[in-house]
Amino acid sequence: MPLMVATASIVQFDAVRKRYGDGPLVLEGINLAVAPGDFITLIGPSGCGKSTVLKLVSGLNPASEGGLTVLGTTPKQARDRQAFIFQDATLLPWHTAEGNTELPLRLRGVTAAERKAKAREMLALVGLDKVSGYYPRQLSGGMKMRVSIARALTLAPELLLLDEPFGALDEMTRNRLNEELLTIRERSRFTAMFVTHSVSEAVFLSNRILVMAANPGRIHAEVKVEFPYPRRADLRATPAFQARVNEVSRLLHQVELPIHA
Amino acid sequence: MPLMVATASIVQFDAVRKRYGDGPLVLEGINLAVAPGDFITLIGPSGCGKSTVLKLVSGLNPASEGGLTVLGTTPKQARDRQAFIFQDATLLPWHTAEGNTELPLRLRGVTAAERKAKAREMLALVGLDKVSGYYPRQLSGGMKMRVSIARALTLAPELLLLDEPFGALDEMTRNRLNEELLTIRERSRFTAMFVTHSVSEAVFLSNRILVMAANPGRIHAEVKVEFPYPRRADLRATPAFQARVNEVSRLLHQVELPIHA
Amino acid sequence: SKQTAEPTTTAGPVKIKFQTDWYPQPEHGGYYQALAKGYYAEEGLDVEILPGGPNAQVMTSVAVGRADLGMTDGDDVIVAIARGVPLKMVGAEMQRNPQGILFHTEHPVKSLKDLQGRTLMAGAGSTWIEVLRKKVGVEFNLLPLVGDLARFMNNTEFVQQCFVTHEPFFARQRGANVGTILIASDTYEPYRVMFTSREFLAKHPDVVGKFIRASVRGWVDYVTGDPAPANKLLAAKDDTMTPEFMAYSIKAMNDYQLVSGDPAKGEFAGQLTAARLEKQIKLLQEVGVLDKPVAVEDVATLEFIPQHKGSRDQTN
Amino acid sequence: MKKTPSILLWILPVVSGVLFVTLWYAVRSGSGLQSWILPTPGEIIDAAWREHTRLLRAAGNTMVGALAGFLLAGTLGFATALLLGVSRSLRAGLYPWLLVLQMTPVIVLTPIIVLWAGPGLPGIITVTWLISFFPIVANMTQGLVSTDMNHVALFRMANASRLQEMLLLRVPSAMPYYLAGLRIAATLAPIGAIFGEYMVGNSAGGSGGLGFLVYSYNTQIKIPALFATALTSCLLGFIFVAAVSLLNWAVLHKWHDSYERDDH
Amino acid sequence: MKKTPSILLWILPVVSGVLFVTLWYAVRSGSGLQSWILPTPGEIIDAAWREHTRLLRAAGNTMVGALAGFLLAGTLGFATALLLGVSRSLRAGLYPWLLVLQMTPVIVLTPIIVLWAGPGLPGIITVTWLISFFPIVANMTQGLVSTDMNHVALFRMANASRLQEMLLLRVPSAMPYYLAGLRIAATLAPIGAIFGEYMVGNSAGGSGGLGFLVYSYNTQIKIPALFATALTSCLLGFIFVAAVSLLNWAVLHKWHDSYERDDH
Ligand SMILES: Nc1ncnc2c1ncn2[C@@H]1O[C@H](COP(=O)(O)OP(=O)(O)OP(=O)(O)O)[C@@H](O)[C@H]1O
Ligand SMILES: Nc1ncnc2c1ncn2[C@@H]1O[C@H](COP(=O)(O)OP(=O)(O)OP(=O)(O)O)[C@@H](O)[C@H]1O
Ligand SMILES: [Mg+2]
Ligand SMILES: [Mg+2]
Repeated sequence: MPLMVATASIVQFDAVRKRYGDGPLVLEGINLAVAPGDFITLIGPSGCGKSTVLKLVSGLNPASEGGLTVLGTTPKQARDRQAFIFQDATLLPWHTAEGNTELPLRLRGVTAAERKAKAREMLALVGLDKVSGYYPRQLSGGMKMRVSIARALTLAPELLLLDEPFGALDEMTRNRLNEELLTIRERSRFTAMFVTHSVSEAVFLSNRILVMAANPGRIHAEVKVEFPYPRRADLRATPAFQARVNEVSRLLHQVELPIHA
Repeated sequence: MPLMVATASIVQFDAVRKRYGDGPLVLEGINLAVAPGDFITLIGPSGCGKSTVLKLVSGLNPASEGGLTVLGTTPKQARDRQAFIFQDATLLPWHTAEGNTELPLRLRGVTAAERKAKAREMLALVGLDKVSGYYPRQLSGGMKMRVSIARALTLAPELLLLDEPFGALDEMTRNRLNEELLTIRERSRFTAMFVTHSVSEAVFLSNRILVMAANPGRIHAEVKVEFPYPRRADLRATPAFQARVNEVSRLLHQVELPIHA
Repeated sequence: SKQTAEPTTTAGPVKIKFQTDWYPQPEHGGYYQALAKGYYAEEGLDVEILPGGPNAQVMTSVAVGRADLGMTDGDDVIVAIARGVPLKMVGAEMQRNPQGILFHTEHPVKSLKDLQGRTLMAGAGSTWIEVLRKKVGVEFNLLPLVGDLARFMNNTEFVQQCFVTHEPFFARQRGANVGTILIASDTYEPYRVMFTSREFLAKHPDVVGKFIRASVRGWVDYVTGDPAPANKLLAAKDDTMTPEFMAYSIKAMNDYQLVSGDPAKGEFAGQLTAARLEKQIKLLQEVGVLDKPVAVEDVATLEFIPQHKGSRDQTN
Repeated sequence: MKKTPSILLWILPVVSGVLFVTLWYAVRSGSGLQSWILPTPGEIIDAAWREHTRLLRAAGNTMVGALAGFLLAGTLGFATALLLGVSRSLRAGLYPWLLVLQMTPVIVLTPIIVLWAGPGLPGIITVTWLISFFPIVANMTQGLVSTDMNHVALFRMANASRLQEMLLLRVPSAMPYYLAGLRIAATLAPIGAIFGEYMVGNSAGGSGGLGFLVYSYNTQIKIPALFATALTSCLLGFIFVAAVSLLNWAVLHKWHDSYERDDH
Repeated sequence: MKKTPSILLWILPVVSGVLFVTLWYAVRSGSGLQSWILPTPGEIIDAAWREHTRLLRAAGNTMVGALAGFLLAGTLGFATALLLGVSRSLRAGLYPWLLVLQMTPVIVLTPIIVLWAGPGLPGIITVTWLISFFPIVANMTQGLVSTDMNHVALFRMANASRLQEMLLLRVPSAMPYYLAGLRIAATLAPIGAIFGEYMVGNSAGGSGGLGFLVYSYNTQIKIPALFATALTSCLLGFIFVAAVSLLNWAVLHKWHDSYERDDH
């Protein structure tokens, strides 16, 4: 495991353990240092604790044991410099797609005109400019998720937490949004913690991939992906890319086999 | 488009059009005959109307125009012979995983002991036997979806509608459940209409793949996948399999490009 | 409607129910005295006195046969009968209604005319209010009567409806200097009456007669003799009732000649006269409470009214 | 809920109305009840017509108290629930006293109300408010604490202030609860005002409302007129209920599941 | 909602209680109010002690009526809401008449209640029921129509009968609404019974309840005792509210967001 100097880390886990209430141990001895500019992907079997890791970083749930600092402070205090794309779209049913998208800006007191412009821009980015006036119940599953992505991107966070944001999208849209995400990152240089079940997505986006194992959740192995940013779509076709994909898949096999044995 | 004799079809669309309320046209001129034993996959860009097609078949929403028969009768009357796995897990928050799983059996008046046994069996199949007493809010995203799959499988429907059931799952679990699904199908011989964003999943499971285009939603092309059932996991590694995957991907490119242009 | 009275042919007392208009209080003392001293038993009656309350529905109770006889304000019974409730008055309980005006002596009400322009707490819709407005010609501001004396106690200009036999005692006990004036006057002389349903009257005139006789006897005994037997019963029903209060109440009944009436005018306990009823009906019509006339014979029967001498004899 | 043709929604109350009136007449004739216990609908309408000037004037007076009390309950109930919703500590400290306020019989408070608010209209408004306040508070508070925790997490992550979380999240999501409370209050407002007229009302300047009429008709045993007064009070109530239903529609129909038609 | 240490939840009502009592004394001395308008808490407790046998006996009597009326309202309210929830047509046909029942001043119905239910306890129970019934119906009905349409779709697909949809889906998901209605009814039950004692009660056989005491303390100007009676009525109410809170916890804590602690 890489261990960086704590002060330089964006996120620092030291022997973190987590259980919900008096339930079983969900995370065991997590040690992790996320450096500025890292794009870290968590990948692993369903229920292994990926979402939980992101929730600890966001401060939505506290760690049960161990030390955790985010952006040099506590998770909760670092909140105004983070954004979180939840596993569920979590749209407010009484706002339209546009109203939902501009919500974080509204909470920050941005003027109506400015946030409307920004919301429209982000909705266009995710291909939803035509349905900005739809209420959530009128949107398809993938459309809802895209609104939620647009919403998180209206902010310019230093740390972006993404929990399977592209899971409900078709491959084309998914790939395109992958590329958009990296483009935005070129501009605003955020650090990312990302959860996905798609190995190729993980390899395309990240510089570090953490393969997690379950029962209790723990980091099984780390894979470094050294392709330089900015990455272009044609990277996916290279043998080096495929090699990384195979490596991660092999690691996943190791952690997954015991569960369903 | 293949056109079979109506009486033999499990599902028969004749020039079906759909709009919600007075909104824009969502589905245009859908013609489709699903034969007994078909495993049909709908694939296409987000918002193209895949979920809508399944909802029409289920009778949850009525077609605006055109003729639609399901299992030789109206969609609503055919309901006791169908099961639907929704895009969202749609678990009842006041029931445990087990309570949610046995719900359809309970609605059919199956005895407590019998449905408990069945629920446990299905939960074990999706790898959730250890958490059968958890409430939905204690489950991870993928776990919720697996409960929902287990729930649908407790019934032995003639027609199974599946709306991205495996989208929130890791590849291993997903592959394993794909295989389980085909195994169950060997036993109970249901006809399936399936929505996914994964081309390889589509090819592995289906005998027919419908590639849909959006704005308005329509069937762009159909790909037949003639690999005989039962299919084994190692099918995925064959060149023939890869060829089908490439064919479907190419068709998807055709329908997707215009949208984000 | 079912009647509880059985034909008197069988041995043993006749069971009847008598409905009062309020919780047990000295204003019902005569009935309890008759009960305690065995006057009802002497007549062969087994009387159950049903207590009332703020919404006692006395007339309804009697009309539908839940009780056999009842008591309440005379003009209410007249109005009810005029509106078709099948009742009939059979005797007077008091010659005058104890209803009065309670005032602080700092701002006295010497005659009803003094109410002009003042704020009065009283039961809206009461006949006497219409009489004051339309016959006496005083105008005042009306507050609904809730039953609390707190506002009265807090404000010496406040005047409120009361029973002269009741509220003044408690107000004085709390240190207020209060006076009362009876609402009944030469213009308006309401009885408090006993009544029964027409059906019961037709079936059991004998029972009615016996009940009236024993009740009037009880009343006379209660206000002139030793009230202890009735008071004991009352205190058992409501333990907030003190001997001092009951003594006060009885004294007020005597001071205002409520039960006995004014002998100078030929009045006596239990009496109802056709002339006074006639006058009352006319008055009710004049002030608009009654919209059509009603005959005295229809509202009351005088056949059970005890003779003055007779009632005095009984008390001896 | 199956879709019902909207014409049925107009016809059914009429049908049930006809049934109701028939039943009424049946009860009257079957049970031997008389006019002074249960007047027939015909007698009531007769009386309403005869007394209509008086009834209308009284209804106008009562309406003023009912409306003011209702609006006060609606706004103060909303505000109080916000206060209670802000923190568990405030809830723990304040809720018991609200309960005490709600559960103290009004008659005990009457002298204080008259003293502080004054008799007549101010007192009537206070009583109406007292009676319709708590259902709103109780419902709105339940609504505020029932917010979807995923939405709360969203606001927490956006670093929303306590106030923003309250106003932009909890309040909108509590709307169905608030409106159900408001609907209860709407039915309570006219009877609250009538009760208030009973307790602290005052007939000065012809300001007697339906409460006065109820009292007088009752004492004077004008039973059909009494029922006509009750009818008038119901009609007042229907105005309030209709207003709340309209508000309910305006606030919820675009997004809430209670307005979701499954068939488009 | 931030997590509050549970000790605070016990201390805060005490603190607010102390504040309340202090305020009370301040109002008393500051405003020159007298004991017969606003007795001090000390005087009230004194009176409560002096009158405790009487109060307890009366409270017992009132409790019987309140409890029976409350249970009746809780069950009939539930059943009625089910009926209303079954179809829009039934709702359209029945709801207006329920509103009429709720909005008719009780005094108008008193003679009928006395006639049909009988005076004393049966009448008191009827009045209590009348008063606490509608909040339950209104809330539960709103709850039944607010069911998540995705869940309804699930039931439709499973070919659930109307009854199953009602009992296994709509009813459980309406529980937070029902319980909020029950909580309102809990506060209404004791004052409803007291009001009922006023309207249709009698003190026969020593069955005088708190309503009777309110009346007699009032005429006897025993104001501290009157407030002690109000206090007793509040205590009765707290028993009901506590019972509902317990029920609320039992039904909801495992799954409902109102019991979700964000910190584990
Ligand atoms: N609120 C909670 N209370 C109790 N247990 C919980 C809670 N949330 C999650 N868990 C448990 O913690 C474990 C990890 O959950 P988590 O959501 O982190 O998984 P995940 O890796 O994100 O899975 P998925 O890929 O399915 O979303 C699971 O076993 C789950 O049951
Ligand atoms: N209830 C509704 N009211 C109005 N419009 C709707 C409704 N449901 C869906 N739509 C619209 O119908 C179109 C198709 O939606 P549908 O859910 O069928 O898409 P989908 O193919 O399943 O997409 P995804 O892959 O994102 O789930 C979308 O444009 C959506 O906005
Ligand atoms: Mg997760
Ligand atoms: Mg979909």
